[in-house]
Amino acid sequence: QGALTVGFIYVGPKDDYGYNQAHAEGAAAVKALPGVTVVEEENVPETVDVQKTMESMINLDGAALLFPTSFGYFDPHMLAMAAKYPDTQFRHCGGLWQEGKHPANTGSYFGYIFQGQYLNGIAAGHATKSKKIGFVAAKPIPQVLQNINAFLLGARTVDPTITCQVIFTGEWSLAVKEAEATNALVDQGADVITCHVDSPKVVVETAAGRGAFVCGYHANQSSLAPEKYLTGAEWAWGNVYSDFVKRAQAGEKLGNFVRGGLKDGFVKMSALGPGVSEAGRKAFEATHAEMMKGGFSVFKGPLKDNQGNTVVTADKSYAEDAIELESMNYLVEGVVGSTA
Amino acid sequence: MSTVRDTPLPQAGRAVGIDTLDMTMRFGSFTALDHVSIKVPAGSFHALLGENGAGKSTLVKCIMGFYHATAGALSVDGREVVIASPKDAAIYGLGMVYQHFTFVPSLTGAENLVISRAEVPAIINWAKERKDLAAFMERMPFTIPLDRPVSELAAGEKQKLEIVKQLYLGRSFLVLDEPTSVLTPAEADEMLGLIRGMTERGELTVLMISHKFHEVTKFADAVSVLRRGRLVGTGKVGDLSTSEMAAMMIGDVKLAELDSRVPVSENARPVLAVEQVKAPDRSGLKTIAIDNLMVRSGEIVGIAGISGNGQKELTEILAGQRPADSGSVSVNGQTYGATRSETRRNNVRFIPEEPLQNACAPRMTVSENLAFRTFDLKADGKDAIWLNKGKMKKRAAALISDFKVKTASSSSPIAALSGGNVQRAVLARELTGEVDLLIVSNPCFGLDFSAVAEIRARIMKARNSGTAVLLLSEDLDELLEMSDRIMVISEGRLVYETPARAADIAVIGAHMAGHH
Amino acid sequence: MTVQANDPAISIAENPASLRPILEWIARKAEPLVIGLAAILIGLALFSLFILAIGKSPAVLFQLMYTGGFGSWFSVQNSLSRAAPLLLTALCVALPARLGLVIIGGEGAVVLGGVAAAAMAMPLAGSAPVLLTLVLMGIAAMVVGGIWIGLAGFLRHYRGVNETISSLLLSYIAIALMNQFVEGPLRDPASLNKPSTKPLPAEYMLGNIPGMDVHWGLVIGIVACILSWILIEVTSYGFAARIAGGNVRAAQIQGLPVGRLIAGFTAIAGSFAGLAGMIEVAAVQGSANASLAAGYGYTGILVAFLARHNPLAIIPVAILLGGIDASGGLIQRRMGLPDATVLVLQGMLFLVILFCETFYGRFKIFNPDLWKRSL
Amino acid sequence: MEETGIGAWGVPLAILAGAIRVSTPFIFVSLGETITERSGRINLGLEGTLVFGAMTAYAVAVMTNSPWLGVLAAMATGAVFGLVHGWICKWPKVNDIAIGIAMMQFGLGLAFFLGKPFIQPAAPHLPAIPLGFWSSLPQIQAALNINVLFLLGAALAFLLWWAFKNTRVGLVLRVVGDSTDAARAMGINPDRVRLLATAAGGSLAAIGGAYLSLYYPGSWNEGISSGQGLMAVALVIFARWNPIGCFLAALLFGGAGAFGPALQSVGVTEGYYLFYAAPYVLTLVIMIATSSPTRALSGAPGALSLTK
Ligand SMILES: Nc1ncnc2c1ncn2[C@@H]1O[C@H](COP(=O)(O)OP(=O)(O)OP(=O)(O)O)[C@@H](O)[C@H]1O
Ligand SMILES: Nc1ncnc2c1ncn2[C@@H]1O[C@H](COP(=O)(O)OP(=O)(O)OP(=O)(O)O)[C@@H](O)[C@H]1O
Ligand SMILES: [Mg+2]
Ligand SMILES: [Mg+2]
Repeated sequence: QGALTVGFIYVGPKDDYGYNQAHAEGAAAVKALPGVTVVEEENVPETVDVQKTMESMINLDGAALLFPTSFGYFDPHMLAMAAKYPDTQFRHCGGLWQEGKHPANTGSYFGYIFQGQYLNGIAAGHATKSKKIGFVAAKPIPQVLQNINAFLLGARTVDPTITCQVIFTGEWSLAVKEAEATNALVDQGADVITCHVDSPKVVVETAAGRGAFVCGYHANQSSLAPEKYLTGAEWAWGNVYSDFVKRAQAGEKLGNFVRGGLKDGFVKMSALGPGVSEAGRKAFEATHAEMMKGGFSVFKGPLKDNQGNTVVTADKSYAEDAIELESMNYLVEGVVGSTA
Repeated sequence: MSTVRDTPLPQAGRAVGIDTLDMTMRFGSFTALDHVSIKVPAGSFHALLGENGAGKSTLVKCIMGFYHATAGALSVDGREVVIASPKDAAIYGLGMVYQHFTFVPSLTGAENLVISRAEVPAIINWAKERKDLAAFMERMPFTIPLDRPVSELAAGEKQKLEIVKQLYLGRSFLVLDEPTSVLTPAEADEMLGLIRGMTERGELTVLMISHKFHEVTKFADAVSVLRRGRLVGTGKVGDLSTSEMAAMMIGDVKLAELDSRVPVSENARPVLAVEQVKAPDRSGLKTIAIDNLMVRSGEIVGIAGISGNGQKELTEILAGQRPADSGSVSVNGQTYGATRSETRRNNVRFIPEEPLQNACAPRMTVSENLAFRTFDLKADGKDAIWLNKGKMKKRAAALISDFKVKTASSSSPIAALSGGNVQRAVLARELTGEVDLLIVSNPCFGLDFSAVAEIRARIMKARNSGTAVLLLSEDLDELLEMSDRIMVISEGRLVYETPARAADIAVIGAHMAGHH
Repeated sequence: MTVQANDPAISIAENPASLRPILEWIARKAEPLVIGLAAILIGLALFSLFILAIGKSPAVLFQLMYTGGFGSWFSVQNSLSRAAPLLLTALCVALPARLGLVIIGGEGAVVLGGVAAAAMAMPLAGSAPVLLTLVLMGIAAMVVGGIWIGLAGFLRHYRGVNETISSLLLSYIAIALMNQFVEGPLRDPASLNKPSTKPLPAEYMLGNIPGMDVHWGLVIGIVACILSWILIEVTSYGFAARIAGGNVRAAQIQGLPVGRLIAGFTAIAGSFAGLAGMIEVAAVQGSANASLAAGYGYTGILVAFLARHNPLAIIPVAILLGGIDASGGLIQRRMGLPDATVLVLQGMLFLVILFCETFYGRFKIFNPDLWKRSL
Repeated sequence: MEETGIGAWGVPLAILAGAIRVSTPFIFVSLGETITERSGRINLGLEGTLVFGAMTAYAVAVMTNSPWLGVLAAMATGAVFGLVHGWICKWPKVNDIAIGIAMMQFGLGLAFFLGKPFIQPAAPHLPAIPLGFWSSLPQIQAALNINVLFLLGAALAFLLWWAFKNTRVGLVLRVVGDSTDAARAMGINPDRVRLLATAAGGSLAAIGGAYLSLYYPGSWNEGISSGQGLMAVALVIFARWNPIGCFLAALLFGGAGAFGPALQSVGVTEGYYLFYAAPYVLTLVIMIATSSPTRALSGAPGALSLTK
């Protein structure tokens, strides 16, 4: 097995209890592999800095495989470096790679984490008394909208009158505003909260502090609120990265468009917390088992958005890998909030 | 306090005397004081005379413990003492009123007084302090509002407050550094008279630095004269004439003489005309209203007034620093907004008071400061885009020698110059070339009489060659000497006008004080 | 000493009089250099202590810093790339500072400049000539950036609003506006998960300097610094501004248009920051998006203060900062130190450099007068 | 469906609750900066002190299990930062604004560096006083669940306001801040007073940080502060160096900050970025309305380099 240097680049601190930590834990798994040197750099902004970081890893550290993990690293930064260093392999987290459009030494990987949010929603639907659940979101982009919608759809399998209030903070990491958003949701009666921001720690702690249940995201936050943590949608990047690296060491061709969900071990669920009722546990486990088979459709018709327009006709249903989901631009009926 | 006290504390309200013995002070290689021995007996009113830079301030600073004399001794009431700091001086009852105000502008008079005490309680009981202060002020010769921030007081009030402060602190020996330069003659006489009364009653000893002979002859018992750091004469006031004192101060130097006054011609053209101008004052509460002010070519119009009555605002309006709400200012018959082109077209020049703060950029060099009027002009009078540093230097060198500005080099920062030399430099800048209108404010504040004579001569010369001069001054003597007409400003209005020749000081003083 | 003035052989070498201006000049210029370098050395020494205290080797660290910042052609280019935007954002602080204003909101002009450039490119890219498009983008960015910071100057002079706060507030407002624009009216519908404006076609991008892997922004920045220096030091407009900066009252008495100078200088300053935003769009990002708010405006404040608001000094200071930044990654990777190590180093270095201001004028040897007299 | 929300009433309530929750760091930093600026110094680096205080408080609370020890430790480190700033700035020709910016960088760097091991562990939080016990509405109970530090901050604002007028220390501080020469003439050592005032300012700013990490939002990570320290320094000028003004400005700013999330929670979601800019716009508008080009800033300490 050939020696291989792998570079990981994070947009925030490696230990943010969230997005970057999930990747750093994946990198840690790679470190344990024989013959691999891992180089990491954190807090790299999505500017010329990340280009130079990649280049520096290639030139000065001899990295042959790079994982720029932030969504904004792809275009133009990683593409520019890939064109300049055709012998280096670049794999980007976010699912943007397109055959024919992007160079062959690049690729992307992503996971269907909305499956996890759907399961979060099932746990939430069983736990809510007010029939109102809340979502703290960073920005109204497709990946976030998928999660919000999946969360509510999961909850509505329990009770179709449940509504989900969403608050956008506008930034990926903004502690005080996330706490304010959580408080505002609880004040409006939401009693189960989840989120999609880079570091869910603040949301989890604030919600639990106000007596609401929480569902985690990105990483396992159960230790922050042992009583109130229902479950959580976690990344399992260790599997993904190890797989890439092993292939590279073996001289095999790396996948250019790698995606997976629960079934593929890209995503996993936190262990259920004490707040989950017996009925909730059953429903959760049943759906989880369905999903592990693959082909489960979270989004299926008929589905209306919250403006009353039909967004999925009755004859359609999308499995987790449906490409249509990647450009989601609506909030489903029952979500209180708007995409602009 | 660890200092061993070898004299008993003086009682408040009982004068102490001091002697200096061979006091010498060197700054590096420069000797500012050279074996100066003077004697100020308890209860006397002693005047200290000397040119700018003679060492007067240095001497009193050594006495007060600001400077540590290189050699020499000081005794208080006949006993030798060591004064290491102004705090020590206070212990012996020595106090000083500075040439510049030492109040904290944003604090009220009462706060200023209380905080300057040696012992201030950790928590101040204002009810009690106010009562004590009221009782104290009963005994004082002046009334001053104590609950307004000092910044709102007029200069005269501040000066009185400085003296009140020293008395409040129980001083038995007071140094006054040019104490009357901001007061009206009547105020000055009143204040010095009251202080004189205190010395006569044996409550206080006074050492006064002054440039005004009439004050010295009227109030002091004895004088000492310094020249270039040496004591050149001392004696009873009655034994010395003014001219003897002047001779001691400056030696044989000839004073610049005023040109004889060319009469203002009947049909001299008006240069400056201010009509019906209204503007808010600095506090924004009062209004300045100038109904009609006209200065003709070849004439000096003096504006008399106690400081704080709108002089500053008037100059600000003329300098374009304060927008007027209504009315018009015109120069040479055209509306004048103090823009650079208007200033240049009409040859308007400005010498504000405190020129370092108001007319110079302190950290720029002398040569740059001298170029403020001309840096953007080419030799042919067109606008220059590029600076010509060589020309700037050359011109500075010429002006420096022309106006006898003392400076190490033309590239030292102007802030390094002494007050008189800054004044000269500004004069050099503003009086060079053709001048139609000159606006001057307190041009001789704090300067000695030879410098004063020279500056006044320059202004008079400009007048005689046809410049219209508006002279704002707090020094009535100056106005009477220089002006053709005098107007009095009081509470933001011009309330009185008189030809200078026929002026009655008492009437002017009454109008300045607002009794009209 | 007798000098035979007629003998051409003993001119410069023998005649001290002709050496004088040179020595004077050297003494004047040496002071900032010597003090600056000494400060950097002291700062590095302090940082070594810190590194020793956490049990790592300063020698290794400095070796890496050299390698990462300046040790190879690649590293030099890396440093220069990072320095490029700082040149312009530092000018946004330095120019108003010469008028006595403390502007800390350059970030706002950067992001709005970027948005304006991207908006300007939308109708043009693809149809209009490349150069024209780029020029118009630059102008749009400079106008918007100029208005933004000029507003702070305007408010300062005509409303008496403190420019430090107003520029800071304006920068937060600008970032909000930028987000609103790129997620709202200017959003390219194809930019799914990272809301952006429509990307510039590749041929419209501001390319690299020939022979280097550094974009043209560096040249633009250096030219802007030189122009600013000329503006301040050798034009009468700059001289007028220095008078106003030295004493507003004195300037008013001279009839100088202080308000126009303040508004004008802040506007020029802002237009440089706006141009930095345009370069970020045209040379790096290809579109306007949230990454425009990368902190260049804030780092520019430090660069300007370290350069003592001298536009020419901004160039080396920005490159030094770029170098430290560039080496930061290598330190993280090789020594396992967190990203914050570089922040600590920068903080220490800046503190010492700024502290060493106090030594100006303290050493006789730098006093030109000494050289005047002693020879 | 059980109705537990309070509908549109939530907006004013959220603004009130937000004002109380969010304002505390602003209160402490701005009061600290008021003390420093009233002495004639400006410390622009309190953002760094705040973040370092947040880290120290959290770390000490984790290690000792006592949040109050955390607060004390933060105060101590804040004072040290202030002393460093004050000591450097007492040297001639050193620019206090620039030093502040460098101290900000240094404080942030050191906090992030030393704070790495404390991101994961959970620290005990500071206690709150349930002043909303009288209400049956959980929203009101939550809004009036007030942290002790907020109350201390409010008390401190009034205490400082009183002390500036009625104590020796207060007067000395004002003397030094207004006129260095006058202070020297009174035998006060201005540098020492400024040193202590900067230290006091730093230690208060660090309390603001402790509130962030130990109460609200109550965790330690590198993004814990979003510029509160810098903004609070700006608020001091807005409040015209008046401690009570600082308190009110902090409340206003905190309340305005809660406006955006509160509006979204009742379904007003268009243009949320613009709502989030509300505190800044509001502050700017008030500044423009209350400033004047012909009047000096009332209350500005005369020796302050920012207002010259
Ligand atoms: N602390 C100081 N250090 C160095 N030089 C000083 C200091 N204080 C004053 N000087 C110098 O002493 C000189 C006298 O200053 P000052 O303003 O007292 O002058 P002056 O004696 O009043 O002269 P003038 O007649 O011009 O008003 C100036 O040249 C000034 O540069
Ligand atoms: N701190 C200082 N360092 C160097 N020289 C000084 C200093 N203070 C005063 N001098 C010099 O000592 C001389 C005496 O100055 P001093 O201020 O005592 O004059 P003065 O008689 O009070 O003048 P004025 O009438 O202008 O107040 C001046 O030439 C001045 O340059
Ligand atoms: Mg003098
Ligand atoms: Mg004197």
